[in-house]
Amino acid sequence: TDTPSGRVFAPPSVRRLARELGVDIETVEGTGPSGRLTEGDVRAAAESDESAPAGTGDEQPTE
Amino acid sequence: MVVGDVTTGTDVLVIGGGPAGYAAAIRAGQLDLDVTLVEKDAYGGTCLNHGCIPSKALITATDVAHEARHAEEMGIHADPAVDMAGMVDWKDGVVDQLTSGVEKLCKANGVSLMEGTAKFADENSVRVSHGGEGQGSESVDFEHAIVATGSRPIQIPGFDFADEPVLSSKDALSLESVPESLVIVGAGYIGMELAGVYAKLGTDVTIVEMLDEMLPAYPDDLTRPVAQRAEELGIDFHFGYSAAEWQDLGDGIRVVAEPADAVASDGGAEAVEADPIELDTEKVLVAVGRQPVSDTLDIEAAGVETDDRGFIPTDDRGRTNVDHIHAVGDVAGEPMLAHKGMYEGETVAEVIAGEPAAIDYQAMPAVVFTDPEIATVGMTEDEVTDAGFEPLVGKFPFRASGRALTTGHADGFVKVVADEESGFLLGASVVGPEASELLGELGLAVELGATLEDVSGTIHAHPTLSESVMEAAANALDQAIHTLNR
Amino acid sequence: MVVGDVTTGTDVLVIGGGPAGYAAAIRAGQLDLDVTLVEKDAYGGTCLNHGCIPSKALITATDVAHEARHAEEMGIHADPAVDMAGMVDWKDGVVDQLTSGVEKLCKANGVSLMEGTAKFADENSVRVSHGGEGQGSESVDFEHAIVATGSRPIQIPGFDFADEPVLSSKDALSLESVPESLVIVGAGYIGMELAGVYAKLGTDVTIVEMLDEMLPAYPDDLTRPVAQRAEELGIDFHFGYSAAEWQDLGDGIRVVAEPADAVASDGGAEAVEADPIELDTEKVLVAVGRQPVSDTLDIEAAGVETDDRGFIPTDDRGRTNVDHIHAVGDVAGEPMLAHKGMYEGETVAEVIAGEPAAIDYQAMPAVVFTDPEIATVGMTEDEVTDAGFEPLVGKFPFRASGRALTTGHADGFVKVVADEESGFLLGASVVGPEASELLGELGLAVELGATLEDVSGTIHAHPTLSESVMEAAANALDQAIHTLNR
Ligand SMILES: Cc1cc2nc3c(=O)[nH]c(=O)nc-3n(C[C@H](O)[C@H](O)[C@H](O)COP(=O)(O)OP(=O)(O)OC[C@H]3O[C@@H](n4cnc5c(N)ncnc54)[C@H](O)[C@@H]3O)c2cc1C
Ligand SMILES: Cc1cc2nc3c(=O)[nH]c(=O)nc-3n(C[C@H](O)[C@H](O)[C@H](O)COP(=O)(O)OP(=O)(O)OC[C@H]3O[C@@H](n4cnc5c(N)ncnc54)[C@H](O)[C@@H]3O)c2cc1C
Repeated sequence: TDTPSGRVFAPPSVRRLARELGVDIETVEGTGPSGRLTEGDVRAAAESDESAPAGTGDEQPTE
Repeated sequence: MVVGDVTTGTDVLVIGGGPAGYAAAIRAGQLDLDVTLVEKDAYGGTCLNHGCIPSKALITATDVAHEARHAEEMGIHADPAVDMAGMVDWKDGVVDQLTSGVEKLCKANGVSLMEGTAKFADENSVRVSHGGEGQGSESVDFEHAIVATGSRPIQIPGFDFADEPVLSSKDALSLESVPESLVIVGAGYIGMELAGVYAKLGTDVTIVEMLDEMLPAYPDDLTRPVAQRAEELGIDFHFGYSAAEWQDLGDGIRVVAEPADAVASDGGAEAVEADPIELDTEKVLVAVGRQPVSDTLDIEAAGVETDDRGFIPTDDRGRTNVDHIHAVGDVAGEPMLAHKGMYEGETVAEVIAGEPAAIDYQAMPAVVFTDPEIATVGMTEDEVTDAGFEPLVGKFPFRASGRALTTGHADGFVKVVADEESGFLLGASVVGPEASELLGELGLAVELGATLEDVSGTIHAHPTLSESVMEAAANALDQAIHTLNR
Repeated sequence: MVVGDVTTGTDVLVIGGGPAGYAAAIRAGQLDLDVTLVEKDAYGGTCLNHGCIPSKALITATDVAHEARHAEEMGIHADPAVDMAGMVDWKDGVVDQLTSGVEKLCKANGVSLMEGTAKFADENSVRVSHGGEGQGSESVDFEHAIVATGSRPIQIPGFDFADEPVLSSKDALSLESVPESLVIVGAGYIGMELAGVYAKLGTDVTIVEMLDEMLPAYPDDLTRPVAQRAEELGIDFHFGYSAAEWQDLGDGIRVVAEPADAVASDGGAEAVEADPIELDTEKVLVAVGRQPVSDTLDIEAAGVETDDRGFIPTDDRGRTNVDHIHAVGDVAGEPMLAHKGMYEGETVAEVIAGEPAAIDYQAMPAVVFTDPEIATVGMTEDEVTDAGFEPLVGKFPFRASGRALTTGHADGFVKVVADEESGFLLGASVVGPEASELLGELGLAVELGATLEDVSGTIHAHPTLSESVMEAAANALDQAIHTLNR
């Protein structure tokens, strides 16, 4: 979030979970080493209103 | 579902059975999609048949002979004889094993295989014409298509691959005898890899390159050990020249190269005002790059757009401008590398199956299998700066690695670049022994968002080259044990 | 601070200049501690002088010759001659380069070097006697001591390393000519590594092992490819026998081995009620294990306790029962591996400097440099179960790896074990080409708490052996592309 380039440091499993839960990882504060995003951070964000507006859990392409 | 006797239907149609296409098809099959893969030529595509695999087979085999021939220092005295036809046979055996493996894996994962050339009829069907006369054609309707038609070598004016002395990379991987001399046009990775193979086989190799350095995609510190080895191998270079034509001399050919405009015009290079050069040789290999195969499948009929170089632009779900038609692999753009294609293929299959997948990676590795190998992943130091980070660099030279010394190969180094503030590893490069394999750990570190401390604090087995990864990270933190910290 | 002319003082005294000791000293120097390293013999210890490095040098060099000799399949015909003295010279050169490097690194990091044998006088001083007659001795006072005296090969009754035909591993790394025949007592990693070297040099190798299998520390699936290669190399095994004595035959020796009680008594092995065997051979190498060097430094004088095997027990800060005396490396216990010693050495230096360091790792790697190599890290499947996790296993055979096939070495596999619920990677093992290097990534993954998805979702360069790591992780998730999922 705070990185100069806006890059978020999170492993693939966490980034995928964020897509699954409809969480925009750029808005989440990481609690891992040096601010790395964890699975817990994403789950917590999904439960809080501002980062996971209801009904946006579906990140699938429109067919 | 068969509609009529000449129309087949499939949920997912994959066009092209190279790494990108077969990975897409296999993953689609695993996800229980109804998937059909059309391939016009050979399963495994360029990579398995005329690219990655055959080139690495020849590189490794020639190295076995070369190593033994140059091991006097180690007390080993050998004068290996290489039977080129035998080597190529062995290489073909490896390729066959892998391509038949791909076919089996496709079937085992429920992929329907169809041989033939696909052309779009409209945005929901292709016409597949089967090879050979009178074998006819059929229509295939699809819900989703994945275009994975790959790339082909670029031809340059004056050099026609149909002419016997003019080799494409594909031809150069299947010669029956070792040429006495070889001119290679292009000092990119394919040209440089093959230059090493033939120089080690005893061919007199001369490289003509338009730009003023080899492997222009890579920084100087990485190419320097390769340039030095090339010199030891007796490879000659003519930078700043472009090959113009060839002449038949009866007993061999003459390649004529002109000073390259690109270089001459900036006034700085050796070639300014220079005369053309004439290089007498047995064969000439043209390896100046590859272009996407998007012009032979009537893609306009489906309304899919290509860019001015012929690549098919896609978004982070691998979708073209037509939502249900995806493109993956070489045809979808740079970097034209097999693993990039496989990753895209798998991802797109997941996207089609409705999984939360996206083309979303931090770490794209690339390897040049020269001697020594060059391997890079993530950002370069400059990219780190451009992205607004403060770069923190760590380096470990292989001459300080016990393992490297025990192999007789201690050129090169491991270099890591991190963000100074957070310590996150952003990129890494390696030139030296097993660079290609060391990249595995470095890629994982960048992808996971590992910090320098994570890498330097992980115990690495002794004696291994992989300790150099740990030491490079430690060096950035002024904590390396086996090299001086600045 | 020099107290009088025969007493020196130092904040940190390191006894022993092997990997554990020199790593401790260098890190202590980096942390601005006043540090003195005492070494009685050669910097670099066992590892650099008589262990890791010379063994790997001979393994790699003999492989260069062996590979070339057996590459007909690849179209390469060679009959390399090996000049053993030349090979040993080269190996000695590698060792010299590294040991003098260690000396330089110590100095550059501010470590005071002292040559001599240290013995504790009390819990705050040692007496260091300098080698050679009349060179005297001196007292060194210390605030903290780090014992890093390493280990030595175990002798067995009837076999005295002082006798010329009886070799220790150290002797076996410096022979002047290739023995015609060699009996090796012990099929542990040192015996098996050297068996490979000599078998490839043409020696007739016979192994006598008390237990009923080779490399008893490793599970069968990992040793099977090694057993098979050993058979191809013509190595003979006698399991369930222990070497009892040797007789001089004038022209060679006879080694007598008796059925091993351990095996005979459980009633299950071939050796029950068997007669002794007699093996006529040129030399015998005894490689039955190593024991800590804790009995020659008057450690009792400092009040430091050892266990019944002679190891010095330590806590997670590397402290012995005497708080300001630490022990690291082989003398501090299993696993007796160089990287474990270096890690402990560095950690203890940090502890002494007041850093928040501890001996606290998830992933301890181990490598056996046999043909093919075996490499393990983290937990085994059984350990995962015992720890209360539900193991989820993924495997990828090298015969499905394109890169492995292009090297002609496709035996073995990569295996990963994860916790089924969380997906966290808990351990991994590899047997096959470059197993030692692939371990780098696997170790990082376990240490960082990476999940199967993280590893399988990281792009790996094609074609590399490291793709097998990714595929093994994917296989556990039923998502491997290049091997069948269960
Ligand atoms: C000499 C050489 C060495 C290389 N070495 C490496 C390396 O070490 N590592 C690496 O990552 N990359 C390497 N590459 C690049 C690599 O081969 C490509 O990136 C890779 O093959 C791209 O995969 P793809 O599936 O996109 O396309 P391709 O492998 O090109 O496959 C495309 C397939 O589509 C088929 N096809 C095309 N049009 C149609 C149609 N209309 N109907 C049906 N089928 C069709 C073709 O027959 C082909 O089989 C190398 C390339 C060369 C030439
Ligand atoms: C053939 C062989 C192959 C091996 N291969 C590997 C391998 O591939 N990988 C691996 O990890 N490990 C390997 N090992 C094991 C490895 O060598 C040891 O684990 C490692 O050397 C232990 O390091 P250390 O510093 O604890 O002790 P050592 O290396 O044994 O060093 C101890 C030092 O202390 C000195 N010393 C002892 N007493 C005194 C005293 N009183 N005063 C002053 N100095 C003293 C000794 O002279 C010696 O230099 C191998 C061992 C052998 C024998």
